[in-house]
Amino acid sequence: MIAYAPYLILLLPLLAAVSIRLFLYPFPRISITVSTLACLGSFLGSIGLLLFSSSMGEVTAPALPWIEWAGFRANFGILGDPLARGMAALVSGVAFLVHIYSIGYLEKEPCRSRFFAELSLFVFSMLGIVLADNLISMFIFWELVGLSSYLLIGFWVERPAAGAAANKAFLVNRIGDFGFILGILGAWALFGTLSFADLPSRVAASAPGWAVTAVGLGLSCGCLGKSAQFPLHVWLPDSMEGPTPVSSLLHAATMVVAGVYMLIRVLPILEMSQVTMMTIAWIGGLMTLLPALIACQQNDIKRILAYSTLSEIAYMVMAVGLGVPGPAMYHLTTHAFFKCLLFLAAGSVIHGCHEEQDIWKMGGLGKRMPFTALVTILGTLALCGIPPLSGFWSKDAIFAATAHSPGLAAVSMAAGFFTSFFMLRMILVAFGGTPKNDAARHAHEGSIFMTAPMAILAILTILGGLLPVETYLHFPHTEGHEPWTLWVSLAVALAGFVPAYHFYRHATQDPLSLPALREKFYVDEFYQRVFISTQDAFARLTDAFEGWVVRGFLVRGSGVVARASGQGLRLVQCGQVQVYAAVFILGVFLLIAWLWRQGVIR
Amino acid sequence: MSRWICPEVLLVLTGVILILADALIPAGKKGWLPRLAILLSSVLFGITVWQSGQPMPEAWANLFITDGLSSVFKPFFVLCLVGVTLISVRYPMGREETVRAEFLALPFFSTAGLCLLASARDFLAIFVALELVAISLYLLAAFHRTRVASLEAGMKLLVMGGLSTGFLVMGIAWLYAATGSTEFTRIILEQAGRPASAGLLLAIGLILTGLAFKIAAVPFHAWAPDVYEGAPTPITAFLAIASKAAGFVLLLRIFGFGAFALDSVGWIFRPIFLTMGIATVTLGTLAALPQRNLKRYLAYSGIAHAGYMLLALGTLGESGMGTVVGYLWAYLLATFPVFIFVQELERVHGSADVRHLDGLGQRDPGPALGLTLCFLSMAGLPPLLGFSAKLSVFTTLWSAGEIPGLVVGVIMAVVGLGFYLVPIRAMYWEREPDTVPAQRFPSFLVWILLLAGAAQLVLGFQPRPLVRLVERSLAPTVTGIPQEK
Amino acid sequence: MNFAEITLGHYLALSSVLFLIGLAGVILRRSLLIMMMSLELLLNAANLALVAVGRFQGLPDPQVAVFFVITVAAAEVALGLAILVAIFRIKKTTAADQLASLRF
Amino acid sequence: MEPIFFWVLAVGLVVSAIGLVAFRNPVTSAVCLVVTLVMEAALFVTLEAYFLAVVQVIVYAGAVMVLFLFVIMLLDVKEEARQRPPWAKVVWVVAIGGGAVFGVPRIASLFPAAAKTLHWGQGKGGGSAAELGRLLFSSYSPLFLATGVLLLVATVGVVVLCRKDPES
Amino acid sequence: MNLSLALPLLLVVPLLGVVAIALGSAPRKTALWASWINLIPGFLVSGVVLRQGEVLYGPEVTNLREVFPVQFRLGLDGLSLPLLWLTLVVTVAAIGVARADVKRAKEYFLCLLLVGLGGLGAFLSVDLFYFFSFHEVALIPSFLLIGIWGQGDRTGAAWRMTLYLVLGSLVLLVGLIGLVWAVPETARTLDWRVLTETFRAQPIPATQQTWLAILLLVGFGTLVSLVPFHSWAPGGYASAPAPAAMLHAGVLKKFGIYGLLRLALPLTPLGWKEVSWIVGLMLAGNLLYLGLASLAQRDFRWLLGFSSAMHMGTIFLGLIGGTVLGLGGALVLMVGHGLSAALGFAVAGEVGQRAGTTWMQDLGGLAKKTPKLWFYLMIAGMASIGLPGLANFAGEILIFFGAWSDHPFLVAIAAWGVVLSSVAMLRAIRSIATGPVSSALEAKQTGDLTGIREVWPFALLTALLFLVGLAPNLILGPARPVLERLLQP
Repeated sequence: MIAYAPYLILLLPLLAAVSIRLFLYPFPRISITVSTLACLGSFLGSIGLLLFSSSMGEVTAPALPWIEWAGFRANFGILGDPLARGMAALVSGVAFLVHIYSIGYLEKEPCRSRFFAELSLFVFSMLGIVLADNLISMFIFWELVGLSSYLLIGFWVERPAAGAAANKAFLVNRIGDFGFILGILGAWALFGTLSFADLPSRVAASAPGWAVTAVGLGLSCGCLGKSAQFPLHVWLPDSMEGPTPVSSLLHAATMVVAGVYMLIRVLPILEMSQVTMMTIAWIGGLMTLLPALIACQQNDIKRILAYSTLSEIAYMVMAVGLGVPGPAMYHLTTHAFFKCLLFLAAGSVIHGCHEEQDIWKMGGLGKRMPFTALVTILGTLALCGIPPLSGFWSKDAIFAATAHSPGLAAVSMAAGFFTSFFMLRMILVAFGGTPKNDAARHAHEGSIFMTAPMAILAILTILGGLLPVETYLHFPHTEGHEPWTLWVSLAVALAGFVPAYHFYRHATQDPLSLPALREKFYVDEFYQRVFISTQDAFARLTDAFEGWVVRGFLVRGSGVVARASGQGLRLVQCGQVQVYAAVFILGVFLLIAWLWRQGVIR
Repeated sequence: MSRWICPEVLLVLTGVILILADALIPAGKKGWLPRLAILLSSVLFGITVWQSGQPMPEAWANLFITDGLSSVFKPFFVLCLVGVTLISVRYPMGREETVRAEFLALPFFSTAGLCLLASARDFLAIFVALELVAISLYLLAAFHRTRVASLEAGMKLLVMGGLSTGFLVMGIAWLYAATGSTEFTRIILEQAGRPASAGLLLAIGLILTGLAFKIAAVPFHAWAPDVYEGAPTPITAFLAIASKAAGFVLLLRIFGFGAFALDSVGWIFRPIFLTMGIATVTLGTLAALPQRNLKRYLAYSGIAHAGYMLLALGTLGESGMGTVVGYLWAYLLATFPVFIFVQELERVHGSADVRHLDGLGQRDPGPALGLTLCFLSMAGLPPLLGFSAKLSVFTTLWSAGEIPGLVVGVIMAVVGLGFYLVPIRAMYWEREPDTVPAQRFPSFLVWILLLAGAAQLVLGFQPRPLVRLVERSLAPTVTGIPQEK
Repeated sequence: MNFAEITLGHYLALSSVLFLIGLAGVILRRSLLIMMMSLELLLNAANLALVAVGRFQGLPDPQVAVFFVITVAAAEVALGLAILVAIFRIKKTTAADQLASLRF
Repeated sequence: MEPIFFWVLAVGLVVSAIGLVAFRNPVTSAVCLVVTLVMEAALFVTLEAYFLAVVQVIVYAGAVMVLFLFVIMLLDVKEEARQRPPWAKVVWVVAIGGGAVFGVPRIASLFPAAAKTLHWGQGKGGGSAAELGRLLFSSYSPLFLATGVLLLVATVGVVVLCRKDPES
Repeated sequence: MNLSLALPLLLVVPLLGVVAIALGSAPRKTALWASWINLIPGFLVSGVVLRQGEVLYGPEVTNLREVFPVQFRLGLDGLSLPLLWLTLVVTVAAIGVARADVKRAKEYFLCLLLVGLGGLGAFLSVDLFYFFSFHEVALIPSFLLIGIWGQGDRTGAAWRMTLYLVLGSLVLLVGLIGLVWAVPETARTLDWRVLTETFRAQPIPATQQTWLAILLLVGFGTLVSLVPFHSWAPGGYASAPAPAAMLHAGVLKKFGIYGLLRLALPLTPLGWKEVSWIVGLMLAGNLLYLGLASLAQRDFRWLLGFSSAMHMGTIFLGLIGGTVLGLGGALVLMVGHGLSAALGFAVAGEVGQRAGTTWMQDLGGLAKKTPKLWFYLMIAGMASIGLPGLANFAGEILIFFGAWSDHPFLVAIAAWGVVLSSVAMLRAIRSIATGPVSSALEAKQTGDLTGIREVWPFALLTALLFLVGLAPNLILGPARPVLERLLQP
């Protein structure tokens, strides 16, 4: 029985979600307590797992049966390797902090129960992804994460924009999952197993070929969707319609990096094909730059952070593509801390400014919300990779990996420049200067529930670089730093601050206007025009065909024809007995003619 | 002597008794007459069932035979008679009330003719018996002489019947020319082992038209809708069921067991039957679609049913024969109750327009249910009796490899459901019941229709009794082998 | 065509011609009376064939058949005329095309 | 002699039959029918069916025709109005005529016995009342009975249909 | 006690309900009692099946030389067991959803019970005659249900559906006749168990198998609304009153697939292989054509109708996969689809009741106004788009894995179909549930589902969706021997 104990990590949030949904719905306080405690339990469990198993080796729990039938196994087991354990601790830890933060952030929301139920569901699903020991199970939780993300983005049900964003998030993810499931099927067909434990040996046994490439690309589609990489990145900025804790937890710290986590899990397959690896690396490389550019012209504080998130995840993806999962995980961890911190800070700002998200309507917040300003600056520095904050160490590890591919190095470092630029822009506009309106003038810090998590995260942001992530995860240690990447990247990052300071020191409105960037390179419009409109046009065409041709013409038509021929046949029945007689005689003649034609009468 | 107690004789005697009774019973007590008729017909039905394996008088043996087929169909015809009598007593005669006795008596004569037909084994006997039936029916169709429709129906039936009689007689004449005989066994003996002569085939063709007229097969069907509509409803029922069945019994006997069961003849006529079947099914079904008058509607429905039976018959195999027998019984059980209802509808509303069914489902759920089951059975929907009938038509066609017939049969069964659903729709959802004037139907109707519906269900769910009947009809001669003349 | 030797075929042909004329009468004439007369013609044509066949085949049976046919024909005519009279009482006409209230 | 009889009668029959169909006056038609029936009786004589010839004259030419004429007089049936346009009728006449021209000559070839020739007196009899009667009352007795019922029905029918309206 | 007697009892109980209603007892209460009580024999026979693998009732096949070898015989095995339960549960839920104050309540509940009865009989019959007949029993009640209590173009929909289904049934009938007549006359039988054995020992010639398979495919395919024989389905469901749509989309439609599993696969294996490319084309049509068409729907009922018909494509994929995995998936998906479609139509019915319309542009704000209903809407929607944890996902994943090796492209299409159906369903949920409360919903002043009295049918279906989704082995376990036998050459 004790062997099943690791499942408690997973099941506590689920139980919380279910019990809130079924029983505790009308009692927000109890709901919140249950949910938060469940998350705490998960966190403690994960930590326990982390500590316990680091001394005891890998922990695996007996599999829970789902389908084990006719040679097909899709059971759920817990994978106890360091990667999973570390990731579980990270996820539950951040989630716990966000829970705490949410208590303060949503104190006036009447539907708090639902929020926390959905949050618990998310924690459950996310931990499921992390702990799953095979691809099917991972896919299951992958989908559930998609669902919880959908629910949380659309939490404010009465806001049309929230609904649209939620749909977009779910659908784009589904498109990614389309590739993912095909990849899983392909992997199953090629290697005969879906278990992460068996995968390396099975993969090594099979010869690489186009099939392996296809499988690898298919699997990475899942990552493109969930981690919002090009071309499926469009949903993430929109998902900022959700409450800020959600953005912070799902769309910055944990969920979106699930793609990276998954890539690392299936790395044995990806590594078999150079094409796959290069594709992933370049998608990542380009995606470091593009969002950074876009973010330079955004005005919504959360969107700026969202684009920055895109960019940062792209670093991780690129690292995986370059075959260095260690730095990717390292950056994933530190990013979780500082990006979560940044989002929470942004939430604090928004909360303080009464749901105002436009940085140009804020201003002067540095004085009114000094703590928030402080942590924001800390987070920014970490994000930009300024030593000695955590971001510096992890980013540096990734840059080091690009040393051998100058192209990737160039784009990713350029991205660093723009990251510094837009982050400073945000800080200067939002926190510097003078308040632009009443809300900003009366801004104030949130309750202890909000500040405490931020404080904890700030500490982690500062010290996170010291975590021995790569060592702990048993990734092969990357070779010694190539100094040039270190210095160049640092220089570029610092250089980014200069123009930002120049342009936005005293700006009350944006001195730069670059429509292409403001409009996100028109990707959304492109999709809308090309794919969605086409699809809808086809849909309407199909429906019209179905309605007019199939139902209207063919089906109703055959009815009409039958009826009309009935009417026609009735005309013979004119009531004239002579006509009847004529028909009769005609019949006799026909009969005789038939016999004659048959040759029986000559 | 006991052989003379056969249905034919008793039927004629009963008819005469009824006419005489009308003359003898004093004017004030005429009310007994209908009850007497019902009683006598029911007793006759009992006797027929009881007598149904018994041979006929010796002197008749050259012309008439007693075998499985006749023993199954004589009760059929007498059962029809019982039904007709039952509704005849309620037929509104208006000023013609004084001749109610004749109206009741004439079907007895007609039924006697039908019973003779069921046994006939000689074309001359067929001719005479057929004319006995036909002449009674001309008269009965025109019986309600104050209604032009009735007279018109009688006249049309007479003209078309006369025409078909002409062909029949011509056919018989040519049959004499071709074979020298009209007796089935002799024709078979004469023709066995050699190809059929052209004259024989032509003669058969002409005789066939005479019979096709009886069953209202396309293109000899044109009279049916008009006559069915105009004739008094009991007579319509008689025409639609008994007279049609007689035609099929003759076809069965002639092409199935008797004179032309020879391959040399049968296989030439097989495509004719099938083509005629296809045409009949198609026309009957399609032309029924726009009908609003229930009697006409039933006429077309009857034509369609005749088509299905022709298709089964056209395969000229044992299973085809059995199918026709079973189908006829199923048709009787499903159609007769509807005719009973139609007459009550006419009594209440003055016409048989399908509009009068509006809202019936709520006003009178019992009859509506029974009627629905009967209509659906006619449509051939499982688990009702009609399904078994259609099923065996289809199986027959399949096992005979007659794919065109099968395809048309299937399609027309679908279209057919389309028109059988018309009255059902009218009963249940056409108009809201409160907008329809409340009219009560007599309570006996409820029971009859419910019983009929239950019969459809029970026999459909377990068609074994019908299968037994079919097996019996296919059995070889019950008494004696037909003797040489 | 052999004019000198009268065969059964001649009689049959003659009866067929009469039969066809009868058919024409049924189709072409609008008077119900004439239609009925034409029907009689049909039966008579058949009778002629029957009698001829009986003689040439040496059979007595066809003559019996003719006997029955005549009887039936008489009954039919009687009934037909009765119906006609009844119709005439109401409609004051014997034209077939006036008698088309039942249709379609 | 027989061919002459036959041809004369045949032509007469056809002509009078056409007359029956063609004349517009019902009385003329009826007269034509009488002529036809009588000529047919004469043909019966050439076919040695003497009894039937008599029956034909008595029953048909006598009873039935009287019935027809009686009804014609009773109803005072007028000449049939010409139909306009008569094309439909023309079509039918052509069709039936064509059928006759095409089909009738083939009749003889249909029956093996059709080419048989018999001279006067070679018939096997059967024309006599006695022989017919014997057959009617032995082999065909049930049919004879049935015919009786048939006539009963017809009688009842005529009475029912043509009786006086009780109320008028 | 002989537990096989419980089999006919399954049919007798609803029949008694019908009689009782006809004789005048309170319609809804009686129907509800009958459908609940019917679970008891359901449990009994399930126990037998789980223990013995099979339960049979009725005479052994005798008198094979009869003209018409019909035998009333019922049977239940691992394959029909899930469908039996699907029928029982959906019937309960449908009657639970039906309102007592509907007009002409007597006929209404009578028809509902009859539809359920037809489904039960069809799944239980071993004799082809009854197998076919019972399915048709449901036809006329459905016709009336749509015609009398339907909405929209109810008349057209009723006619279309009825005639279409009859056409399909008759084609099917011809196929069945062909099957039975392929047996030599001395051994002729209508018992499909015997037929299976006979044909295993002595297969039908290959070309004949192909023709029979085509007939069965067209016949059953029409009943399952396989493209291009589908056009009765969306409109029929859209116009039907909610309980009827639940029963029809949830239960009766499964008859076609059940029939193919029972007859086409084991009796005409070569023919089925031969036609499987046609099936592939057709199911691609279901997935893509109907999937696209469902995107363009503006009425929620129509959307449900289209998407319900669309998902049949995935089930067919399991059938042509040729692996026991695919068949198992098809079975699970049949159940899952049955439950989710029933839930969907139930929700649509409630929405229609409350808002007076199901036009999606007129709706909105359901989540705010009636959160419980929204919850079940989400469950139904998520189940139908294959969210893990719910039954449909288990079926789909099995089908995908089962069919992947033979038909990777079709699997890709099916997977894309999942995307398409997600688009349609999420759009629908968005416009129904989110945004400001619409005037239609506001004006009616109607509340959420109140109390257990209204919630239980929804909760029941939801619970089962979860149960099957989380433990598909409940279905797969007993079915495995049966399915494996189907695929044995």
